[in-house]
Amino acid sequence: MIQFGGGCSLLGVGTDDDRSWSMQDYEGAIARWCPGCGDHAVLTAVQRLLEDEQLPPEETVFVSGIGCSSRFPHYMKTYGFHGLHGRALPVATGVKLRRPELNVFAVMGDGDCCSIGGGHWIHTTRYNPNIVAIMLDNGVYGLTKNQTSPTSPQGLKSNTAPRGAYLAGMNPISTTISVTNASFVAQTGDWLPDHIYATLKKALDHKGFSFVRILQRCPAYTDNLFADAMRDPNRVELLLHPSGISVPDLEQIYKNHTYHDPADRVNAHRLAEEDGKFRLGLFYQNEDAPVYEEVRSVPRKTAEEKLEILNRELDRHAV
Amino acid sequence: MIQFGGGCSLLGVGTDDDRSWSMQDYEGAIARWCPGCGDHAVLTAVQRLLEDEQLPPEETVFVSGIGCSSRFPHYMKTYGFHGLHGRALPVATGVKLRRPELNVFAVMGDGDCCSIGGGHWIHTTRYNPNIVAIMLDNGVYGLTKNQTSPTSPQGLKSNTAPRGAYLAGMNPISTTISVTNASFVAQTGDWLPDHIYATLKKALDHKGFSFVRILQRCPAYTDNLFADAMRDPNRVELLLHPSGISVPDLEQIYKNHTYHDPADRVNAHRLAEEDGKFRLGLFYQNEDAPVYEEVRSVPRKTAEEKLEILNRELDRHAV
Amino acid sequence: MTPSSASTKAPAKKKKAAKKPKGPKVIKVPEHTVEIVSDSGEGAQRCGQIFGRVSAKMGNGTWTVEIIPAEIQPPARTPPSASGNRIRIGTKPVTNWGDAANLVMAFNEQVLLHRHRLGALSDGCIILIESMWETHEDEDIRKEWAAAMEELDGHNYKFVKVPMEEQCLTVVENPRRGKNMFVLGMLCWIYSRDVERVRHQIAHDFRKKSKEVVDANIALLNLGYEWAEKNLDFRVEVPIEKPDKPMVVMNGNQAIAIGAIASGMELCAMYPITPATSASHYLSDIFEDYGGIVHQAEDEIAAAGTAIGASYAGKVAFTITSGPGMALKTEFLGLAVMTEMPLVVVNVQRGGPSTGLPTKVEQADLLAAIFGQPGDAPHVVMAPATMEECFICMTTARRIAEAFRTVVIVLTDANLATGVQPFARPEVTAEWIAHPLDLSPVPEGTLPYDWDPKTGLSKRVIPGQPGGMYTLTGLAHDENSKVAYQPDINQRGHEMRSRKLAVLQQTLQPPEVYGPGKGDLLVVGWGSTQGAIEEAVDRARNEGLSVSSLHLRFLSPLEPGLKEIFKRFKKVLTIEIGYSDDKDAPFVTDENRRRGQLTWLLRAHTLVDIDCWGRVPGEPLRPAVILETIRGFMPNGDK
Amino acid sequence: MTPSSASTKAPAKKKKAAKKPKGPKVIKVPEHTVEIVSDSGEGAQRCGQIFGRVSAKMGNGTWTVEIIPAEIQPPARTPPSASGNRIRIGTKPVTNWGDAANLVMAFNEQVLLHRHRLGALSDGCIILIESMWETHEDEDIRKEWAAAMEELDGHNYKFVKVPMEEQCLTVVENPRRGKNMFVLGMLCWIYSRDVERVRHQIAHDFRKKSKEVVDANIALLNLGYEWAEKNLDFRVEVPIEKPDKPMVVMNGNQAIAIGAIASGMELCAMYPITPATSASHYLSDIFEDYGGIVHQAEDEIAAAGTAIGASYAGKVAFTITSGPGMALKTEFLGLAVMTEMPLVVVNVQRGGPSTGLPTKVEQADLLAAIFGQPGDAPHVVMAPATMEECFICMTTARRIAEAFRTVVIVLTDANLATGVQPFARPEVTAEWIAHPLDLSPVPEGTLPYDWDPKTGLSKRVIPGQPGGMYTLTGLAHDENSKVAYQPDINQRGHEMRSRKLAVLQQTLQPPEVYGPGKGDLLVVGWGSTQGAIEEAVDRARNEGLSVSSLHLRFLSPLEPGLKEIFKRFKKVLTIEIGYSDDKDAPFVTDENRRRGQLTWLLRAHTLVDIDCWGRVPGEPLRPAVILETIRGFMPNGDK
Ligand SMILES: Cc1ncc(C[n+]2csc(CCOP(=O)(O)OP(=O)(O)O)c2C)c(N)n1
Ligand SMILES: Cc1ncc(C[n+]2csc(CCOP(=O)(O)OP(=O)(O)O)c2C)c(N)n1
Ligand code: SF4
Ligand code: SF4
Ligand SMILES: [Mg+2]
Ligand SMILES: [Mg+2]
Repeated sequence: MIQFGGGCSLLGVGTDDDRSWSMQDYEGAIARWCPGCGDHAVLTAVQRLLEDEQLPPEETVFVSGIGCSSRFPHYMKTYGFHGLHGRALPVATGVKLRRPELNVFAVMGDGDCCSIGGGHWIHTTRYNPNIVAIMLDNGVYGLTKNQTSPTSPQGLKSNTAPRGAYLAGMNPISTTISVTNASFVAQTGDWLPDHIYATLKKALDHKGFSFVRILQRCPAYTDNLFADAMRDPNRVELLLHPSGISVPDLEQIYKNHTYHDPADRVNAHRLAEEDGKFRLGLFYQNEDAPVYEEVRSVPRKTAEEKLEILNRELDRHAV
Repeated sequence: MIQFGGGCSLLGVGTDDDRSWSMQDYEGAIARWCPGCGDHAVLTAVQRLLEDEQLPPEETVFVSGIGCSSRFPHYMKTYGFHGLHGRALPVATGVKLRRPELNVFAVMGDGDCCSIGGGHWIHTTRYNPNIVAIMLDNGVYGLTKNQTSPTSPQGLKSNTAPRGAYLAGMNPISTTISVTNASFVAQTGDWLPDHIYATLKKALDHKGFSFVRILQRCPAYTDNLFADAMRDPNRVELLLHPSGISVPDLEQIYKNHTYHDPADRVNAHRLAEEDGKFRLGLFYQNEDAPVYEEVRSVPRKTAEEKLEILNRELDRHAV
Repeated sequence: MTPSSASTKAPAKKKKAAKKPKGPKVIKVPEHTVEIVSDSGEGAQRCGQIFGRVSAKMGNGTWTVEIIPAEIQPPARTPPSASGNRIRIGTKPVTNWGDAANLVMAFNEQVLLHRHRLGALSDGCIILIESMWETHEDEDIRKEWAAAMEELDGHNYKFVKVPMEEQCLTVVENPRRGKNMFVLGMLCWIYSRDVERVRHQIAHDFRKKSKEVVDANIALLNLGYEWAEKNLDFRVEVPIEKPDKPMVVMNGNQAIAIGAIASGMELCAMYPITPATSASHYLSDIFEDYGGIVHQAEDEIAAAGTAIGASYAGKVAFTITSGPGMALKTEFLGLAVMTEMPLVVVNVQRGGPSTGLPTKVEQADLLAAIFGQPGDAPHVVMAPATMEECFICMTTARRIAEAFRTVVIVLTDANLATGVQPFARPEVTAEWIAHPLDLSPVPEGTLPYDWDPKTGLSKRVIPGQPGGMYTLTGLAHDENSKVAYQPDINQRGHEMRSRKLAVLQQTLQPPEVYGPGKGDLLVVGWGSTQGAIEEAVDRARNEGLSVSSLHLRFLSPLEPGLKEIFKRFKKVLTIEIGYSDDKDAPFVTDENRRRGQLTWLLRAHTLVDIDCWGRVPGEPLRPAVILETIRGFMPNGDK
Repeated sequence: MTPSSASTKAPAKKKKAAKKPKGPKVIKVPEHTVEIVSDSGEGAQRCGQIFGRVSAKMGNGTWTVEIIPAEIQPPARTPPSASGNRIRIGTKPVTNWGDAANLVMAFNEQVLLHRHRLGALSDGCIILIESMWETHEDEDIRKEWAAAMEELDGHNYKFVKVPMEEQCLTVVENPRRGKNMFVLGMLCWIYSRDVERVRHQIAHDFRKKSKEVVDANIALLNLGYEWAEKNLDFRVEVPIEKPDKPMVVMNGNQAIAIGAIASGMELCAMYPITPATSASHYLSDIFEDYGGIVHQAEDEIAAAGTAIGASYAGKVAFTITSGPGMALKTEFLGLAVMTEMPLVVVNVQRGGPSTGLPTKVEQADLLAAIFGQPGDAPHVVMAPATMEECFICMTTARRIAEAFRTVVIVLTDANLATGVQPFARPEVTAEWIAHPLDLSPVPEGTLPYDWDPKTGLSKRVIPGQPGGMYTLTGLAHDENSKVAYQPDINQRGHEMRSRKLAVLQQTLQPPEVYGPGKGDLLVVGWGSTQGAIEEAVDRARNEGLSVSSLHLRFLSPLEPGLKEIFKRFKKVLTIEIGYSDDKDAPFVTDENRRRGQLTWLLRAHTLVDIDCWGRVPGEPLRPAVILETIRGFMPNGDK
């Protein structure tokens, strides 16, 4: 059979580290979401975070699926992978598994993550790679123009449910918490930039799979989904704890505070499943859950060592 | 384009109801599982149940995926659908959706249900069709000869994890409970025929998606997975409650009793996630969860009525 | 006001207000092509859809095509923002979107530029354009306008500047939401559309909106009509020949949806995907009342599984999707073929590969539809060529699926899906929609695969039938559906499944050649390109070229007699909206050339040296482009 | 004891105990085929594997094939329970499993019957069989024995009854677990195998078991050896020609696994599926120590996604699966092609369609591999024909994937996967395994798809490279990876992706004809059938037939020069382990005939009227069957 020589001549070259990045350095193409789309606020918060953390753009990867929300990587000036609907997490896992040194973010929509991506969502939570997973939950299929999503509240009218959604919306927070090795589960809302920022910062600091659900307005189709929460601070409840997420100014506006220890898994379930309030904050965190790329880390051998192993293996089969 | 006439001449014919069925009437091909395989006990319990309930074989359908466990339908003398690996639930949903009068069972393996079928498992739990779902959990991939499954305990050696499973086994009970509209979640063990029977009876009586995890021995690959539980009654804990599952004789042998109200979702999570004991019984039940085929039930119109609607629709587009 | 040629300075000079003309001159033509283009969100599409439907309902031949931007929310006043509709109307039936527009309604000069650059405007095209930009307070905008006019100069475009915004402001405060109705009003006057019908259509389209909204839109419609009447000095008349038979007007996805109902199918399991979804939107609206169900599954795999489960338990069910969704259904299609499960799968093709061009037309899923499933999985693949056939083929598909116990894949595309065309109102009969389930007992030991050894056909047994209990399996099985690995049994199962296609093929008629049955060049196509190909072939023959065309509807099995037909022509050329290597491209040889998908199929089938031409423009082919291609590929041609 | 012809009565008369023979007669042959068959669970497979490996390591040409039952746990002493191994050894290299066995070790008469019915035993075959059943206390069993002997009568089988159980009981209490080693011992004596090597192999195979187990097995081995020595009066000698170069022995899946390592790939993402899984078992064992990872994903979709993610971020990764898993990867393959992601996909083909025959060989995923992805998705498909090529092709695949930024699908099958064959020890070099990641900075604005307009080739940029930041997308895109829907950009992207195949094709060599370059009949095959086809062709030529054969390794793009080669033969016939309609079947016409997959490909490619013969027996083709076919298809033949 033919043999191919060549390929590119490769020398591992490091990068000089006396560089610094401004917010603009993280800005990619101009965001093309609808005016007033909640995704804009998240994009800004993320860019702010990257600047504050001074993450080298070339060592940062945003992986997404397909959907309005999944256009996110195009609007960042980092490496990006705008892949298949529902499949952001397996790809992100592959990136992290072989390149643990990279900062990996996964951005998904609610249909993307919870519907077609449901299996990957559960299993990636269990693998617990050190990835920040952002689910932009607008309770609808935006890009395909208004179909019911698993998080659509019961009764919400859409093009596939003209008489209203048949089922109650699912609860991504509770389900994520229920998965073995779940290590970080938080919720925030797009209308609270500082809370988004604080939540994502906490998620980035966390070592493991940080699942962040962001309640996101879709002026085009679900404009009023969170109207109550925005109109009436009383509908919102902040989860507070020394080891939780705290945005002091907000605590003045939102007077419903619940003291919740993120280590308390059972109470996290209770808070996640109890109706009535929009709960924002850190539901659950477990810093001891094993991190997949560490569990699977392997020795980096030299070519010579590898050759030796390879020949030893061939010896075992030698005549 | 060509037009096809014909198809079979069809008259809806009822079935005479003065028939009765013995256990043998439910026996299909001879079961080909390994000697000592836990699946045998489940098969017997199911056949006993069908006899006691006198379910007409022709109105009963067993749907399965692919795996040792999924051979189940072949060993029943009812209608059966031995489909694709991981896809039993969507098929079962399709059957139930159009034929609500049929008794539908779905039999799956742990890899089948929780790994490749993960997304369907979550969503079918949410649709909540009136189906009895049996997951035969041997903590391993049996049919393909010993690979790690999502429920394999950490450290269990297999052909794909020769040094032992990398991750802790996932918790199907807790995750199922966490899903919106979850309506019935129970656990039993293959070495307790009466408990299997009582559990499946309860599941059959329940109107909605009854998820039953059966701890199943695989002498071929995971013979000792539940050895502790079988050797030492003290490792087992029975969940008891007036509205739960009760097998008086067993309560003598297994002295650890926990009084748990199946309506208490948060406590169900706690019991499901607390380590140390093999908990058997009914973790959660919600009889009020909407049942999918009822939510989606539609009027059965006559041909004339249908024609009329059809023509009305065409009129809307008429020139 | 009189249409005037554009020029960089001229416009600036023109006055915005217009003087009353003395009696409009009437341009009488057999056909006219209109485009309405705005920034996305300004509603040019809605305007175009109503204009198209009303034109069709009045009896004009009609074909519409949507103009869709790539971005969710492209920046206003930029070429990529162009969104709208092309409507080609004629006295005779119209079968495709034609070549270039004769009249354009442009909401700004940038979206106009976009269409101009794509060659969508005919030489001498009449352009009615929002005039506010020319004199906008923002200097940059004025500059952009001037630059655009310069670029547009030299094509004899006739400009009419219309103070759309200014006018609309007299009725609503947010003209961005109303201009489209104002423009619609103008079109109604220009083309003498039946305004009453238009009002009805508006009322219907906005039925879910408040009365205020409807009234406002009607007011804007009237305003546009009056403004045109007052200010325009020309009208366009496309004479109407009332069709002798009752007609209906709908787009391909609506035809698929109503066709599915007419076929008697009662369950559609789907997962949203462009451009297939609108069919299920429509179904979701009307199906329940009828007794049917649209199940939106968690993904395409589940959708296929649920449809299969429903078919297994009763009436044939169907699933509808597009490329990426088809890919996910691959495994379940294999199971359906293996278990001889009647199933209808509609694939509304879009641009590929992968996510590709989600809103655009392409015909490149052909081979994946036929050969995509691992193992030998014989099944039926058919492709409607018109909106009418979208309707008919659903019944045909369901009947074949049932009679042959097999999978039928229906390939349509984005062009058929969103295009609107009038066609003869189909006859619907009770026969198939009645069709109750046969739950009568069968004798003990009835074989679930009681194959006729010659035809491979068998009658299926359905849960509920006493005595028929069996377990279906995707493993190799005998006629009793028992798992069996013996060589002869596996061979037999393969034979029986394959044989059915041979039997079906023998029931098919050879396709009819369009034009003379012999000649220099035969153009072969399939799917939505029929109209454009035949129009090009007509023109070519008018030029004296000896060209005919052939259009295929069954791709698997192929219709009979193809080789005989091909032999009667010096050269055979396939034309597809799909990629194929051009023969003169670098490194491409006759040997390694990757030919069009239909070409592959027909070469293997007939051994005729069929040439091919394929493009992936993400838009329907234009007759003029096909004509050009025909000229180039004539046996005596230079290609 | 002397082998004796079977007869219904004769056996009953025979005595169980055996007398010492006077010096064995030695049957000296150039090759011999052995089968070991037992109830599944009795370990005939293990026995056969060791016998095969040792024979190969001693220098005999060797080819082994596993005999696998359909059920998990079929009932003991029934034909469907037959499990075991066929080992064909020769003085010269052996390239396939041959026709029929010359010697059989049968653990009971029912499994023997199974092989007999499948025509697996040669006329005059020597059969050593467990004798306990003949005189079993259970009368039914004795009856079954008698009936079997009756059925087996008349084929000159030479029976030797062996008191296996009785003997084993002298060493272990559960003979069911030990018979296989006893039988192995007998084989060692009969074929004069190097017992020391055998002990080593046993020690290795049971390395995870306790010392007791190993010792017990060795004891049984010795017992069998001594018993044979005492009681058999014949031995078989297959002379050994020591190969001049160093050799290795392994099965195809092991070759794939070590080949993957040698190619420098470091991540294998997979989901278990027969018959592919054993390759990842093997990798899981040795890969980590080497610095590689086997990631068992939650399903095949995730496996593909994780491999793609790993490739995107660094070295080329691969995924391995079989038919149903391939189906699930379809969508991700489309993405990989669209984004020009280097990726290696191994498909170990099994019987289809759907779940089909999970453990059996078939070659019917060819067209799905090439055309399965919706849209135009050009990529490479190659197929090794031997265990050695399984090893080599992994490096080739990885290099092509890298150099051409594309997907390479490697098609092997269950026959290669589980069959064991010796081959020249491959040279492994550091060049590719060294290959560090290039993370050097690239100039700002470096294009992620910097296509060479002629070749379509471009150098990829990897995360970590400063200045190279871009977002990859499965949507239509320009060379900057920006989403773009313009017709020309979409056309360009298609061209560039397709062009790479034309370029690759020009680097390929025409395949070599096996036998004369011209003649009456050319047999064309691909994959694991090479050995059987060439052996049949040799025999046919010895019969004076003018036959040659051609074996293809690249299926996409196809190797050059095929048409020229075909033209030099009166007739071209493809032979595949895959279904095709027989031309004389009911309703099947030359027009609607569904031909073999390779046939279809080659007809479209060359326009030569290629005929085909295909079967789906779920086992490798036998040279004798192919020879029979060749006779029938000779241009002057009756077919
Ligand atoms: C396999 C596949 N199925 C379906 C689609 C069509 N599709 C694109 S985005 C989308 C869902 C979008 O909703 P969501 O994930 O919530 O993201 P959003 O647009 O709301 O941000 C769908 C169904 C696709 N691109 N691929
Ligand atoms: C799509 C697909 N992937 C993989 C396989 C191979 N396969 C068959 S069964 C199985 C898993 C069996 O494990 P489990 O589901 O736990 O069932 P068990 O055999 O343990 O009862 C796998 C991976 C398949 N048949 N189809
Ligand atoms: S459709 Fe909704 S989610 Fe999508 S961009 Fe617009 S507002 Fe945002
Ligand atoms: S392998 Fe395990 S699960 Fe499968 S049949 Fe045998 S014992 Fe049961
Ligand atoms: Mg959404
Ligand atoms: Mg299992």
